[in-house]
Amino acid sequence: MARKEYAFYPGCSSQKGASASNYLTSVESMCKTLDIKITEIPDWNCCGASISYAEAGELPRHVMNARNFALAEQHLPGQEIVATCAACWLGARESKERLEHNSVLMADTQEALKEAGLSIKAIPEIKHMVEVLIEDLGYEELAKPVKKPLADMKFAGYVGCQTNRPFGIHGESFENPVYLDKLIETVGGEAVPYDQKVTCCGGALAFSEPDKAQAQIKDIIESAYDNGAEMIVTPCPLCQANVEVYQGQINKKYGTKFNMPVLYYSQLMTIAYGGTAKEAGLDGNVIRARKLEEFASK
Amino acid sequence: MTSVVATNQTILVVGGGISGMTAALEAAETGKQVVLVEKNPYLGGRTAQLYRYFPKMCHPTCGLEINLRRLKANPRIQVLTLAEVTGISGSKGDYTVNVKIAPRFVNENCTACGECAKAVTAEIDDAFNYNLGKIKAAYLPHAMAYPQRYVLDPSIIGTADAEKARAACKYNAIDLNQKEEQVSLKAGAIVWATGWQPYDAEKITPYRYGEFPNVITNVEFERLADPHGPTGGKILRPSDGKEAKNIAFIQCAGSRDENHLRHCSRFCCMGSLKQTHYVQEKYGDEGKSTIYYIDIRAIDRFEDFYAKVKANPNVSFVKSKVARISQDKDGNPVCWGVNTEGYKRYSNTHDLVVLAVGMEPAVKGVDIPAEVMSDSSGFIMADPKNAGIFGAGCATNALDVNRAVQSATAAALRAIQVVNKVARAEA
Amino acid sequence: MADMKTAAYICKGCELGNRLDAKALIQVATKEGKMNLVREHDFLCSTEGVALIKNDIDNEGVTHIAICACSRRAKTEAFNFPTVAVSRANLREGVIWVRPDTDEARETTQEMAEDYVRMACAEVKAMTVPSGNPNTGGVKTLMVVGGGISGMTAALEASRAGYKVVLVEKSGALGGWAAKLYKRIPTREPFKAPEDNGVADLIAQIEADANIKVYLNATIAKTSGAPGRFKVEIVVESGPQATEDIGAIVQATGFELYDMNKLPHLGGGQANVVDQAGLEALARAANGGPIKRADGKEVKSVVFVQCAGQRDATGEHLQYCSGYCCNASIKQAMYFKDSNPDIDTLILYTDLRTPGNGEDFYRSAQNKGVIFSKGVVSQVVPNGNGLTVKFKDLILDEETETEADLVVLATGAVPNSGVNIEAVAAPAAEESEGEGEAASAALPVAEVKTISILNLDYRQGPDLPQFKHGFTDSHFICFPYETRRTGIYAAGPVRRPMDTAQAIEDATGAAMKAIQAMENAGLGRAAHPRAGDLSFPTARLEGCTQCKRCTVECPFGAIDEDEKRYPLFNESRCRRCGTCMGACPVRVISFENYSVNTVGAQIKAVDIPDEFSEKPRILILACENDAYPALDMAAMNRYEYSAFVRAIPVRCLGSVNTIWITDALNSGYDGVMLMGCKHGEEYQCHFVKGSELGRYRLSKVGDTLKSMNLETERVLDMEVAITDIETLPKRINEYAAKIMEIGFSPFKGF
Amino acid sequence: MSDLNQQMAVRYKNNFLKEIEEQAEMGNWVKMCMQCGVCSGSCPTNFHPGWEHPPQEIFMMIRAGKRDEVLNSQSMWMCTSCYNCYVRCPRKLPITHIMHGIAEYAYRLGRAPKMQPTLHLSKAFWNNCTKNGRVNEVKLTQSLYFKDGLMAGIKMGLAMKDVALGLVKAKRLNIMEALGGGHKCKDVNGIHKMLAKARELEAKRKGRQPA
Repeated sequence: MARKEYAFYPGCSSQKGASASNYLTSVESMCKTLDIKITEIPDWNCCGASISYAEAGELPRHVMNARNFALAEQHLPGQEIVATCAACWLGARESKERLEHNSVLMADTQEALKEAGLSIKAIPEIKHMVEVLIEDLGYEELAKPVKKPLADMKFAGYVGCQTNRPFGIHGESFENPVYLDKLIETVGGEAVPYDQKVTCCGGALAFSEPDKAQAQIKDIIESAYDNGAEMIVTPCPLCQANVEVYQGQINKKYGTKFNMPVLYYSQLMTIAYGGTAKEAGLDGNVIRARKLEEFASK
Repeated sequence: MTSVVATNQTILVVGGGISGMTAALEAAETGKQVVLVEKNPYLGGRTAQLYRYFPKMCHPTCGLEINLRRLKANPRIQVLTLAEVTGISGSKGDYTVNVKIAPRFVNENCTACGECAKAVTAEIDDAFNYNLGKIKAAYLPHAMAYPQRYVLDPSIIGTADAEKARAACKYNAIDLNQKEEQVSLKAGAIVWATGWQPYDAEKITPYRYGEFPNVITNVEFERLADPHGPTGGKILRPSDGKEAKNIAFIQCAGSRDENHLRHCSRFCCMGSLKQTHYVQEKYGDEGKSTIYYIDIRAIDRFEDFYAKVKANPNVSFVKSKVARISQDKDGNPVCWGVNTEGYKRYSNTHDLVVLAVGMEPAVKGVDIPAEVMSDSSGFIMADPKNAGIFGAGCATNALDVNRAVQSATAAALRAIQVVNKVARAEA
Repeated sequence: MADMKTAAYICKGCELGNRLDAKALIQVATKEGKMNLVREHDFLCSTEGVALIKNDIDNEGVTHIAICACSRRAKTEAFNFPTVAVSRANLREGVIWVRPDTDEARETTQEMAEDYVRMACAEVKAMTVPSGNPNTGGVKTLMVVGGGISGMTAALEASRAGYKVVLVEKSGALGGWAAKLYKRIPTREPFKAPEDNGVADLIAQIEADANIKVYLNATIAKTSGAPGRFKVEIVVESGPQATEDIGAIVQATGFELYDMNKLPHLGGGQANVVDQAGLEALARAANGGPIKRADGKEVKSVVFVQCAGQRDATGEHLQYCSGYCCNASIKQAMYFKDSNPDIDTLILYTDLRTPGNGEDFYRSAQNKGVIFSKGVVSQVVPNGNGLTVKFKDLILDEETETEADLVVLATGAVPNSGVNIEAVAAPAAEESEGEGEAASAALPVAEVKTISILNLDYRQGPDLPQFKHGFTDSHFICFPYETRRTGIYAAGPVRRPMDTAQAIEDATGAAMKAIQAMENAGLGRAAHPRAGDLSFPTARLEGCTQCKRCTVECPFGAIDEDEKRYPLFNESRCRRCGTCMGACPVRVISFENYSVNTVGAQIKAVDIPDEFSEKPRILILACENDAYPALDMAAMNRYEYSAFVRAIPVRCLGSVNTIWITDALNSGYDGVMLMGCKHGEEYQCHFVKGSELGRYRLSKVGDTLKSMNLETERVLDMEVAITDIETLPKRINEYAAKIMEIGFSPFKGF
Repeated sequence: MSDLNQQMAVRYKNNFLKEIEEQAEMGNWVKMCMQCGVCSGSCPTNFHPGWEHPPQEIFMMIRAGKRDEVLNSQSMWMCTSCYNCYVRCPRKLPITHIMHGIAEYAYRLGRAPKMQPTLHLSKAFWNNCTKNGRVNEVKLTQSLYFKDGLMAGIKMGLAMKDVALGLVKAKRLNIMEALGGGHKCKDVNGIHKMLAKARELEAKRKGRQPA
C-alpha cells in the first residue's frame, strides 16, 4: 500500500515516444522512490490546451476535460487527479472551475457526456505533480531519500507561465515564485537568482510566431548564463521543449553560442535519489546534461 | 497605578492622531470631560510623521503645536498613552471600557533631559521613521512628542542597559518595576478615531517592494524629506545612499484594485503631487519627477495645486498603471508599461521609485462592539440607529487631513449629544 | 495691584545647577529683580518643588511668580498655577542647551541666564491675572442661514445636543439643492445605486422639532453684536420683520450651477443640451419611466460632458474642480440605464474622480453598461433632431464624434457666499496703511456679488471674508472651520465644493464649532487658537487719537467704531492675537497678561554692556507658535547659537508694537530679529493676517532707523517655520556675525 | 461563414459591445475595463514590433464600436496565454480568455486574417487531438510545416530539420506516428459524438445556426 495514491493524467506529450517521454520516465522513477502510486486514468484524452481556443470554442474544450473527470471518478473513485504537464493541469483546473461556477455550462456538459455514456457527480481535485510534492509531502519528506546531493551544480529554476499563473502554487507570488529554487536546494543543488524566472517562452506561438517566441527564449537563456547557471530546470513540458530545442536556431539568428541543458525537476530528483541517467530520462534530452550524466554514473 | 476620573458623562476618544486630538479638544473646549486613549507613547499619529501638508506646503508640526497647547491648557482632558482599548460593554450613555496600558518604565518625574539615552547602548528600530533608521532603546519618540517624556523599550528591561539608564537618571524618573495595567472606566459616548495604516506594499508583487531597496513607499518618502528624518531631510536612496534625483511616483499602489484595496484612497494623488515639490525643493532643476497615474484626483480647489505642478517642466505625467518593476545592474529600478494615451510603450529607469500606497483602515481586525458597522473596505459607517459609538477621521473613510478634522469635529458633537442627554436625564 | 507679592524660583535640575552660578542668579532676582521672595530648588518640577511654590501661594500670599527653569512649553502640568501671574525664564532650552559647556563660554552663558532671570522678574511684575470678559452674552440659540441639506442638518444636530435653533431660508420651502434631485449619490454601503434624496425625511424631522424655529421666504436685514449676543433682524417677505437674539451662526447658503450659457461651444443654451439641474428635472418628471426631452422625445442616447467650464486654465471659466460632478453624472447615467438598459449612455471625462467608495459606484455604473471614455469635447452641434458631440478620444488618440438625443453638461458649483468684502474695497480702507497689502486676490470668474447674506453690522464689511474662488473656506489644513468672523461658521458647498455625504458631515462639524463658540462666549473665553484665554484687549480711550488702525487691521473684524469714532471692542469676537495692540501708535491698547509694558519691561531689564565689552545684544521677538518652538527644538537637538541674543515670545508678529524696537535700539541693543510666520497667499500665520500686517507695519521702521542714523540691517525681518530647527541657529549666528561687522550701536550707555 | 457575420451585424446593429458581450467567451467583462493599461504593459509580446492593439485598447475600440478593426485585427492572435494580464488586472478581468474569446468569435464570423498562423495552429491542434482523442505530434508538426503549401513546407521542414532530428535522436519524436500509428483513445467514437453534441449546444446557446 503506497502512502499516496493519485489518478494520473500524463497528457499527450508525456507518452512513450512523445516530446516529453523523458519527463514521464523521470516522474515514474521519482514517484517510486517517494512511494507515490500514480494510476493512469483509463482512456484519458487530450485537454485541448489553451491554443485550441479558436477552433474548439468554449463548450467542446470543457467537455474534453470533463470526460477525463468522469473517467477518473468512475475508475479511480476518491482519488485526486495529478497532472505533470502545466497545460493539462491548467486546462483541467479551468474547466473544473468554470463548470462548478456555471450551471448552464455544467448542464450542457453533462448532456454532451451522455453521448459518450459518461456523467459527472463531483469533479475531483486537480493537482500538479509539484503540488503533490511540496504540499502533500513537503520539502522535508523530499529531502529524506536524497543519496547524492547535487553539490556544486548551478541551476536556473525556470517556472514559466502556466504552473505559475493564473492559479499558481499556493502561497507563491506570481512575480517571484521560489518553490522550484527550494526543490533544487532540497536535492543539494544551487539555485541561481535571475530575472527571467517567469518570462513567457512563447508557448504554442513557438510554432506560429517563431520569431517572437525565440526572442523571448533568448532572453531567458541569456539571463540564465549571465547569472552563472549551468542548467535550466522547469516543471513544464512546453517550456522544456521550447527553451531546449530552438537553441540551435537562436544561435544561427543571433550569433549566440547557447548550449544550455534544460531539465525537469523530476530528473534532478531521480538522480539525487540515486537513480541512473536512464531512469532519469537524461538520454531524452536533446542538449545532453553531461555534467549530470557523469555525476549519475559515479 | 493609573487613576482615571470618568463617569457616564465622560467622552472616551480612542486614538490620539489628529482626528482623535481634534475630537477630544472640541469636546473639552465645549466643557465636556474627555479621556483620550493612544497606543503609541506620544500623540499626533501619522500627521506627525508628515514633512509638509498639501496644498499649502505648511508643516503638520505647526498645527500639532497649537493642538498640544490647547491640550496642555485644558484640564478636562486626561491622556493615556501606550494604552489600548481591550473591551467595551454596556450601551449608549453607559459604557464600561477596559483599557490595557503598557509600561513606559518612565514616570512623571522625567524632565526629558536625555541623560538616560546617553547611558544606554542598545539600539532599536526607529518606528517613528518607519524603521528607516535606528535609535537608542531609551528614547524620546520625536522632537514634539507629548507627553514630553522618554520611553524605555521593553527589550532592554532586565538587561544591564536598563540599569545604566536608571543609574543615569537623577530624578528617579525611571521605574523598571512598572507592569502592564488593566484599567476599567465609564463613558457615556465613544469616539473611535484609530486612523489608518499604509497598505502593505509587499503584497503588490509586480513592484517588488522589500526585494528592491530603491522601491519605497510614500510614507517612507515623507521621512526622507523631513529634517527630523533618518537622512536629515536629504533625499538619499536606501541601496547606496546616492542622491535620488530622478524619481518615479506610482499611483494607485494597492488602491482601486480588486486584488488589494477596492476603494480609492483619495489622498495619494495629492500626496505625490506634493512630493514632487520635495524633489524640486532639494534638487532644483536637477530633480526630475514622473507620475504614473490612472486618473489624477485633485479634487475641488486642489486643482490649482495640480495645475501648478503640471506647469513645472521637471515633472512629467504618464497615464499608465505601471505593469512591473525590474532592477538594472546598478540597482536602478526600471518601470515597464504602456502609456495608454495613444499607446506608447516605455521602460523607464529611475533612481528611486515611490509607491503611492493607499489607506487601509486601522480598525480592520480590531474587535469593536457589534453596534458599530463597517463598509466593504472595513471603514466604520455611521450607524443609523445612532448608537453611542462614533467613527472619526480615517477610521471612517479614506480622507485627507482637512476632511479627517471635519469628520472628527462632527463626531465630537455626536458624542456630546449623548452625554448631554445623560446629563439632562440625571439633572 | 496693591497687595502684589512677588517670588522667583531658581531651578538647579537638568544640569542648570552645574552649568550656572545659582547663587548669582538668586542675587539678580533679589537685587535687580526686586522679588520679595527668592528660592532655589534642585528639582523644581518635582512634587516637592511644586508643593513649595503652592505653599508660598497659599500661605505666603504670593501673587506673582517667576519660574526660572525650563521653557514655558515644558512641564506645563507641573507649573500650572491659574490663580497667580506666572512668568518663565527659559534657562534650559534658552541657555544651557544652546551653549557649549566650556570655560570660555561660561561667562557669556551666565550673563544670558541672568538676563532671562531679570526679564522674567520684570515681566511678571507687569502682569495681572486675567479676570475674564465682563462684556459677554449668554444667548445659546443658534441661527442657521440656508435651509438645504447642510442647513437642515446643522439645525437638527444642534437641536439634538439640546440647543434652540432659528433656521432662515430665503425661498418658500426647505430642501435647497437636494430637493431638486430625483435621487442622490449613495451615502452608505452598498455604493451601487442612487438613493432617495433624503429631503422629505429631514423636513419632517425639523417640523417635529420644538427646538427649531423656521423662517421661510426670509432674508437677514442686519446682524449686529457678537457671539453670545448677536441681534439679528429677519425680514420675511410680505410679513412682519422679526428680531432674534442669537448666540452663534452657521452659514449654509449653498451654491448654484455655473451658467451653461457661458459655454456655447458645448451647446450651452441650445435645445436638447441641459445642465445637471436640467437633467434632474427631466428625471423627476419621468419618475422612473422613460426620460423625455423638453420636446417630448424619449431619450435613446445621452452624452455626459464632464468638467464643462471647470478646471479651466484660460481663466475664462471656473479654475477649480467641483468634486461631486463625476459621481453625479454616474448617478444620472444610471437613471437612464435603470429605466432601460438599451439606452446608450456615454460619459466623456479627462480624469474620473470618484474617491473613497465612489469607486464602487463607478464599477456599478460600468456593470450597468454605462460607457466611459477618456476624451476632451471640442464642440456640441445640432444634428437633425439630435446633437453631434465632437471630441478627442485620448485613449484611441483620434478626433472623433458621436450622436446623442441629449447632452448633459456637468458645469460645476458656484458658491452663494454673498459680498466679497475684499474685492469691493472695505470702507475707509485707504485711511489705513495695512489694507493695501491685506487685500487678497479677487477672482476672475465668480462675479462679485453685491447682495449681502448676513448683513453684518461690522466695521469690516457685511459678510464672511472669502478665501478662494468665492468660497468661504478656511485656509488651515488642521482647522477647516476657522473663518475670520468669530462665532460664524460656514458649512456645506458654500465653504467648499462637496457632495451630500460630505455636506452632512461638514454641517455637523460646523454646528459643533458654533455650539462651542456660544459656550465660550458665555464664559468670556477666547475661541481658537487661544481657546480658553481669559485675557482681552482694553483701550485707554482718553489717549486714543481715533486713527482707526486697530479697527481696520483687526484680522477678525472684532472692533467697530462708536458714534464718536472711538474703537468699540467686541471681546467675544476677539481672538487675542494682539494685532490691535501692535497697531496702536499711541499704545493705549493692552491685555492684562500681555501688553506693551510686559514686553517693554523685559526689553529694558536686559543688561546692556558698553561697546568696549565686545558683547553685542540682539533682541529676538519670536512668534510663540512657530519660531519659539523651533528655538526650543533646536535646543533639544543641542544646536548651539550666539550667547548675545535675548528671545521674547510674542503672540503674533502682528502684536509687535514698533515702540519695542525703537526702545530696544535707543537703549543700546545692536540688532533686532523679528521671527514670524509665512504670509501671503499660502500664509501660515494662525491669526490669518497678523504676520502680514505686522510685517507691513515694521517695514516702516526703516525710516525710524534712518532718523536715528542707524543701519537698516539692525532690524531683521525673518520668516521662520516650526521645522527650521537646524537652519535657525545658523541664521542667528550669521546675524550676530553681521552685527559685529557693522559695529556696535552708538546708543549704548545713554 | 460570412453569412453569420451578416446575421450578427444585423442583429446587433451598431452595438458592437453588446455583440461581444453575448457572443464572445467572457465578452461581458469588456465593459468593466477602466483603461489603466496594466494588461498592455504586462503582455510579453508588448515589446516586440508589429503588435497593433493591446487588450485595453481593443476593449476601448469595442466600446467605440470599431467592429471591423477589432474583428480583422491580428492582436488577439498574438496571445501566448501567459496570464500576466489576467493576474495583474485591478478589475479582475479574465483578459487572456477575453482575447481568446474575441479571436474565436472573429474566426467564427470568417473575419480572422487570412492564413493567420496561430489560427492555423489552433485548428491543426484541435483537429489533430480530437481525431484520435490524443495529439499525434508528427502529424501536427507536418500539418504546420505544410500550411503554406508544399515548397514552403519543405523549406520550413529544412529549417526545422535540426530541431526534428534532435527530437528523433532523443526518442521524443516517433516518425512511426506519421504512418497511421500513434497514440489514440479507445472510445474515439464516443469522443466524436460527445464533441458534435457540444458544438451543437454551443451554437444553440449563442443563437447561431450550426456551421
